[in-house]
Amino acid sequence: MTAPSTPADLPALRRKLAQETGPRFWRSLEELAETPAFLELLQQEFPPFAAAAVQGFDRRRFLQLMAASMALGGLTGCQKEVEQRQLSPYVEQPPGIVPGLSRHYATATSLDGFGYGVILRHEMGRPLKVEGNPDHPASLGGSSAIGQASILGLYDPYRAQTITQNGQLASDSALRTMLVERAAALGATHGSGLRLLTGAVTSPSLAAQIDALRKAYPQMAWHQWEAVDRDTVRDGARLAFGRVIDTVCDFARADLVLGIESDALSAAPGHLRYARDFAARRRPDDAKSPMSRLYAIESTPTLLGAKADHRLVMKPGNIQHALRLVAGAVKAGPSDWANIPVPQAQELAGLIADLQAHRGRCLVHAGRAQPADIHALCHAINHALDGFGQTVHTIEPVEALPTDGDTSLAELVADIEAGRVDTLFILGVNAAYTAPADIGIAAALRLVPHSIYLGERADETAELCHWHIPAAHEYEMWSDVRAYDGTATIQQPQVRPLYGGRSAHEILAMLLGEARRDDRTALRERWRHASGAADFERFWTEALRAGVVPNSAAAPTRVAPRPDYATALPPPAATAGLSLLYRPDLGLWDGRFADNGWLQEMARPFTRLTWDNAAEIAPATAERLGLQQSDMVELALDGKKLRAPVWILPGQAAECVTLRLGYGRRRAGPVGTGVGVNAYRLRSARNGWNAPGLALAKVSGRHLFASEQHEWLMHGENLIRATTLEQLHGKSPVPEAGTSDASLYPGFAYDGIAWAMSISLNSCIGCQACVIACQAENNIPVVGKEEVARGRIMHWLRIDRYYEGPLDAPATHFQPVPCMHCENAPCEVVCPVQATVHDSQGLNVMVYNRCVGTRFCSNNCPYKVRRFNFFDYSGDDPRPRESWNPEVTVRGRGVMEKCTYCIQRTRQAMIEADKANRPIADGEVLTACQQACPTQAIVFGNKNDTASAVARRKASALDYAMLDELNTRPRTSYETAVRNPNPSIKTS
Amino acid sequence: MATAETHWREPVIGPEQNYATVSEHLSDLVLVQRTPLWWYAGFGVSMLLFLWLVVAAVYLLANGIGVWGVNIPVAWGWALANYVWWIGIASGGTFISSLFYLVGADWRNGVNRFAESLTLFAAAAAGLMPIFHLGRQGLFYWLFPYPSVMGIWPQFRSPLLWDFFALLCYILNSIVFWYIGLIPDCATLRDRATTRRAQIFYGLLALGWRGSARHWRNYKIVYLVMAGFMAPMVVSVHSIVGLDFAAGIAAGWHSTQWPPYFFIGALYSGWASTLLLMIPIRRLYRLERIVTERHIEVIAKLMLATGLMLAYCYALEAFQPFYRGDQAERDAYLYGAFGAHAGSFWVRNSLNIFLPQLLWIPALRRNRVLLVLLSFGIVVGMWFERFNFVVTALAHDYIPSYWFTFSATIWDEGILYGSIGLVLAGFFLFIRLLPVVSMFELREVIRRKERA
Amino acid sequence: MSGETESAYGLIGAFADPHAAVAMARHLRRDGFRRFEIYSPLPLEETNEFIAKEPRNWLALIMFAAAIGGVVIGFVMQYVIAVIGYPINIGGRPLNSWPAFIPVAWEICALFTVYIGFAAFLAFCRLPKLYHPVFNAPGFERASQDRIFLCVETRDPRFDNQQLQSMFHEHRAVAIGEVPL
Amino acid sequence: MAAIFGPRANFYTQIVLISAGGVIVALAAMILILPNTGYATDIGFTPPQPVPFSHQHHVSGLGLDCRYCHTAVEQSADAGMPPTHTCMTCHSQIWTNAAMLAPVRQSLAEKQPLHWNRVYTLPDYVYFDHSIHVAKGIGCTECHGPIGDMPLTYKATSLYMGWCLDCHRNPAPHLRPHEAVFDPHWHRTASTPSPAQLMAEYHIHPATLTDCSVCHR
Repeated sequence: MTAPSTPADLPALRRKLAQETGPRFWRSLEELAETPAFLELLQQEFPPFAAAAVQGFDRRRFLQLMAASMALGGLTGCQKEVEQRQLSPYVEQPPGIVPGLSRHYATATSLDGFGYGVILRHEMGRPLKVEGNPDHPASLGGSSAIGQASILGLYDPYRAQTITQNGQLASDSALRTMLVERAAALGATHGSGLRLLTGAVTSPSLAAQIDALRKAYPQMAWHQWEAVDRDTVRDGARLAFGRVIDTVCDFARADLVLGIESDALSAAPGHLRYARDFAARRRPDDAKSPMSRLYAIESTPTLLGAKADHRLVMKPGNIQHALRLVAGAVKAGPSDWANIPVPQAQELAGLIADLQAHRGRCLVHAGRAQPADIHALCHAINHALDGFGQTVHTIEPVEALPTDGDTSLAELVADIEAGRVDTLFILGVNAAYTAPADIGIAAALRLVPHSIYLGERADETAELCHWHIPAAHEYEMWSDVRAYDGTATIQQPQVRPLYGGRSAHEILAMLLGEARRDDRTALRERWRHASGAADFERFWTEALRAGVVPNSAAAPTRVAPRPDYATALPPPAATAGLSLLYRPDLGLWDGRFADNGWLQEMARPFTRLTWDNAAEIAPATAERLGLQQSDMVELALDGKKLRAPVWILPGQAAECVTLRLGYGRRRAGPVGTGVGVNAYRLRSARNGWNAPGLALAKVSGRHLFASEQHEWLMHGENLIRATTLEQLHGKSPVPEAGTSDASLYPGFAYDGIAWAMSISLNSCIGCQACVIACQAENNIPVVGKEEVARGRIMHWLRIDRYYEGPLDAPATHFQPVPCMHCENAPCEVVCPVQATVHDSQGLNVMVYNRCVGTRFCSNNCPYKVRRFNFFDYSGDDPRPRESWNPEVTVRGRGVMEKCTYCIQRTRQAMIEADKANRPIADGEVLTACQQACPTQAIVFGNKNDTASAVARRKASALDYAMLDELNTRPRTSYETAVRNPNPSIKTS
Repeated sequence: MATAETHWREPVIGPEQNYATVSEHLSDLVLVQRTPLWWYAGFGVSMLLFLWLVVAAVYLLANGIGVWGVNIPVAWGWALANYVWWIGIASGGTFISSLFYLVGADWRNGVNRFAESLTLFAAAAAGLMPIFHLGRQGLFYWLFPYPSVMGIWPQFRSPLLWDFFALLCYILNSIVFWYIGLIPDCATLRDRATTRRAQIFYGLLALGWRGSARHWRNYKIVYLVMAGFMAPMVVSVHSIVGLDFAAGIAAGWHSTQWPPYFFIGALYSGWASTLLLMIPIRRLYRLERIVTERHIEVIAKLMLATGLMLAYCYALEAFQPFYRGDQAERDAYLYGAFGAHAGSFWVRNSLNIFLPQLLWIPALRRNRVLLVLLSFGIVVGMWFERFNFVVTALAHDYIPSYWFTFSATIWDEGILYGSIGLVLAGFFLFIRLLPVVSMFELREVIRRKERA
Repeated sequence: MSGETESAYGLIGAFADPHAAVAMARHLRRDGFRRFEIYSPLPLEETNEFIAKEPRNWLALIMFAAAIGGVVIGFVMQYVIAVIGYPINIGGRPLNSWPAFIPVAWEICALFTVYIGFAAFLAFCRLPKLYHPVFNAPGFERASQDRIFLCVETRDPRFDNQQLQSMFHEHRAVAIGEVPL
Repeated sequence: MAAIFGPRANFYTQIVLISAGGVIVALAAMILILPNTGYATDIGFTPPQPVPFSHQHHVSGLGLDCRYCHTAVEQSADAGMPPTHTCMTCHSQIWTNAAMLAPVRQSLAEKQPLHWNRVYTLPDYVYFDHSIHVAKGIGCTECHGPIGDMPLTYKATSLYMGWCLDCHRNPAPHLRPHEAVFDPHWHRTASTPSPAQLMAEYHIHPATLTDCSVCHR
């Protein structure tokens, strides 16, 4: 192969890249790498993108587009730069493109293999915003924080941009040559030395390609590894049914839900759909669907647990006992289970009675972090209570290769150590970082003669592989993916690979000798075959447009638990001593998103921490060990040690330490490297989720956390109003603080449109999707840990978290707080320059360029929703300029900003309606937060239109305004939180 | 030793003093005396401090106010505390010279020049703070109602705008009020000057003042009316500063008591800072026979009285939240007293209320060292009052999830200490170039004494 | 200096005691002198009676007018800006929030009063006027220190050097001299 | 003693006082006048262009409609600049060898866009929408001046916020019937509906047009 004659020093190049920003980079790159290989590489990498970038138009957009790639460089599009005075029209205008009008394209985004449909908004050919696909069963329009942030991942300038061989720049042709050579060599041995390591795969086309590969190389082996895997779920199914089965829950039909540390609202495949259905059953004033009741049994708080009417906090071992008790009581297991001694028997008795009372209408769901026997028990209980076919549906596994990741990876390592592996292809799995320490993949990788890594970034694995090929982002390639219920979506590229990434399909194709193969054609061929549609063109365009392949959902299968499953169950874990719980992070997942500033700076729902993970321990345990918030401790687990800061977490089970995965990256990129502590260093394949026998010792030093919220308790009742269904139904009235609109002043009349928002505290699950959606829509900069710690986070929308009741098992309340748009806005009165004023729709508008930065408005805002640019945050934000939303002003240093009710959207809608001389329809305008919300907690519209959803919400008796005694008359109001506890359970 | 009464009878000017002696003594300090070493020392130190201000300001303007400790919710920090503090110190002088002129108190003439000059420089320092604290300092002129091509204007409901006008007018008026008092004395200096440079310098300042009967008559009228306007103006200026907070709805700010509260505090720091500077200068310039025990006595008593008024304000401040029964307000007050910033709360109480009670005892009241120390304590204590007031209400507002604290950076400090340098430097220049006591007013005092 | 009275501005005498100077001034006026002036290092209430011209409260009146003008201008400015110039809904407050306009109106009032008053004062005193013949008078520098001077101008029809000299003497003038032009 | 200042000093004092007053007046005048001078408003600013395109020739001369080139003006915030292809629809037939048009041919040949210098620039915090203005009967020439008679395009209006407000406060006099919006030489005639009628027809409510949020987001 053609190794560069005088290779450029890539690490040095990366170091520069880490420091330099757009304009400077190009030059330094030249200086750095004047090598023939590099120049050849330029030829191949950049012209297509360069062309794409130049075909821009319009002042603001063109400006940002010009700055697009570091390759083009030279200009930066920040509003404060010198005025761009050029107009560059197309040479030939692409059909359908109207300058200045946005377009929408459907595709899907996936996590651990499972996808959900999304629609991307494009401005001048650039995808800028991700929205859930209303037509997709796994989304129904909702999206997750990670999904919302995926757009930033697409533009991340720190993604790998060059093929490297042994850390040195290599050219495309060099890569092809290598692949051809490997193919030939492997072909000779029927691929005996060939190994393929992927993550969970649901993509039919990728699976097909791998099958083809196995046919071509019969001796090869395919290994799979996901750090946050579903092994326990599959094992649970094996225990219960004797084979792997996927279950699909139907929360909409569940009157009673029991969550065993369930991730149904946060991480399980289909969690968006589950959240939507769940919330639909938690509307106290919805006559059609009575409010469901929710029990949760868990060791560490989950989003589902936070909504529970009864939340039982137990150690993992006790959970196993408790569930056996329940199973025994409902005839889902040996009857002798029914008298297992467990704590909180009184609540459990109530639960059991309730379960039996709701036969056929109850649902038990366990999170992936629960051991296999729990899952088996859940199946048994659901079956025993006639849940199957009602609230639970069983389908054939959606994954192409439902295999156990730990064993699979262990086999691979064994093969490598035995020298049986000659060529290893790693497709997008950062195994060197995420694999359990005791498997020792890192050491093994060095032994592989030929290792090729396809990854988005130059990460820990890339470092250990001979070849690193930049992977294309999901939005840059043709592919397909299946959802939790098997529904398939054809993923269409939203933009040409910005940094010359390759798709897995492409690599495999090369390996199969289909050189210069075109992913699109291949995909079409596959689907032409699979769909068997008479009119394929129609099928194809329709599938692409809708973002869903019609009736591709998996058919339900009829299965029943084996009668003797109980005997096969492993014994419950010991309940004595400290145990360490590993859990995926809501933002970083298994660490793959560590370089995503939005997700790093997203306040976690319970800890409200940003830029950190911590050893989360219960208050009781903290007292026992004499630990304070942010003390440093040393966690010791079978010989391995790790230092971590302490975070005291109410609602955490005593003697349990929760550590979130995904932090402490060594090579995540400038944003994520070195943030938090690396839980994988302790994790072992044996105890992937719950590790008993933890030793914890206080060590010297304290840690600086950057938490967005510093006070836990709610002082006074007027922030969050809560009641119970009983009280609501007449038995005792809703707590109602009387307010009078008496005023000396004549009020202003808002007789046209009066925008208003209503947020349901019953529906909000604290998933943070709205926060990230707002950040994406409104060009909100990332400020970094230090600034967050100094109280300068910029989020326009935050989700406050309050605790109520006992410290060890408190009730949790989530309250999204955007700008209240008060009609008597206190902020406006104190602004000396009319920078914040009212408009005729009653919006409290902020005119950035008029602001001189007195900050009196923020002082005078009782809700503290205003944010200030203490520094030039947006100027310092590393994201490329062309990824800003051109419809929203990018704020400079020294100006105040805040939630605008997405005024760019309302204004655009008003212009369109005005052009047609028609009124705006209800639901025509969705704010970014509303659109993202998986549970439809946020409703926005014209409150003067009595038929509108928001007007109806505000008419409800449950509607209240925060701090209404201040007579600010907020346009944003809340729906009182209503819980539905079991009357027979006396909560202490 | 003398009792309070005998002290009260102490003359406001030594019996042996006459027109000639006061003219000579006071003008020779400026014209004849060689610049003393302590002056160089004092001026040098002040300039160093001032340099610190320059550095801090440049750094601030270059990097934005993020260099300070301010945050959300505590968006106002030291800059605003400094501002309120300086404007408070600035109100003492004008108040002495205007109000006590109206009531015809003779002792006033010994100290008013002095106090007024302090007022001037303090007001200048105060004026800097609101500009520094803006997010976009360069655009402060948008607060001024000028016809812009944007067709948009200032917003006159904002207390900040009231403040902007109050401060601007106050500084402008104080300058005139101070200068008009200087004219006849400049004439004296002009006529006593021995060097040509001095003659021209003071000659220009004197505007050709001849002391003719017409001059004097117009002078008396205009000065009287000005005094009549300056007195209420001082009150209004600091009341408006109080309104900055009272008009806000932050828990702990939203109360009608702040205007008087702030004004009383202002006078308090005004008296204290006057004494603080007057006692040493009096000693160094040998002014014992002109600025007599009587003056010090009177101001000390004023200080005591004002201190008691302030104590009442503090009591009210503690009483009202509980009387009104608004939880957020209660929390805010308790937080101020026992929360993260409680230190400043107790410092202010001890320095402003507890310690000054020593002044009840005549002997201590007359101990000048102690007096200087107490005054210094009060000046410091007032700063802590302002700081505590500005920060705690913000740090502990209505929304618990947004309770936070404030921690200052060296750049906050630079601005504060630097501004002190600015004021002192100006003050040293004043005592070197102009008569520290109004000569012609002393002559009036002497004449009144003779007639009596 | 010469006894050439035509080349002189007037005859001036210095007094140690204000009463003496005033007594002489009264004497002069009895004798029908008009053009004489008293210079003193401090205001002397008695001397006001020798200033016949403009009613003494004009200056005060002007300042009062300035005060009224200040209030009116101050308020009207705010009203025009808030109600007519660019009416904007600010926090639901009425456009004409007159109570909020009072402070600024008052400050502007004070500003006008003081500055217009100062200007008027200078005008009435004919200041600034760096040069005046009387500055040429011998020893006049003490007029700003400890002596009261009385100067009779030669332009006065009844001016008579000898007679005035004697008059000064009888009123115990400590020094007498001519003021050269 | 000898006076410190001679008689001339008074004369100089007068001069100083008078000139000081003059300076103050001059400054005040400057604040009022300077921003409205051509220097500040850039009215008449005619940047050089790669091709000396003449609206006069194409619009008044040949009678092309504005929308022939600015295709997006009725749908989008941007009026739309014609792609090179649009120029070549005609210029592949006529003036095929004109040196003046070389850059256009080159652009098409090399697939590189023409880079026009902008004449009208709005700051990034101002959001102007062409489509709503033309939909509501605001003619091109209201802002772009006698564009139809410009041999070279120059800036015809100041684009000051105050200037925008003048029309947003009282749009009536600037309205025209739909069909006249793109007519560069339109003027009221007896048959034109009255401004009041047009206001009603277009449903324009000036009260809401001065909201800050109309232009600033």
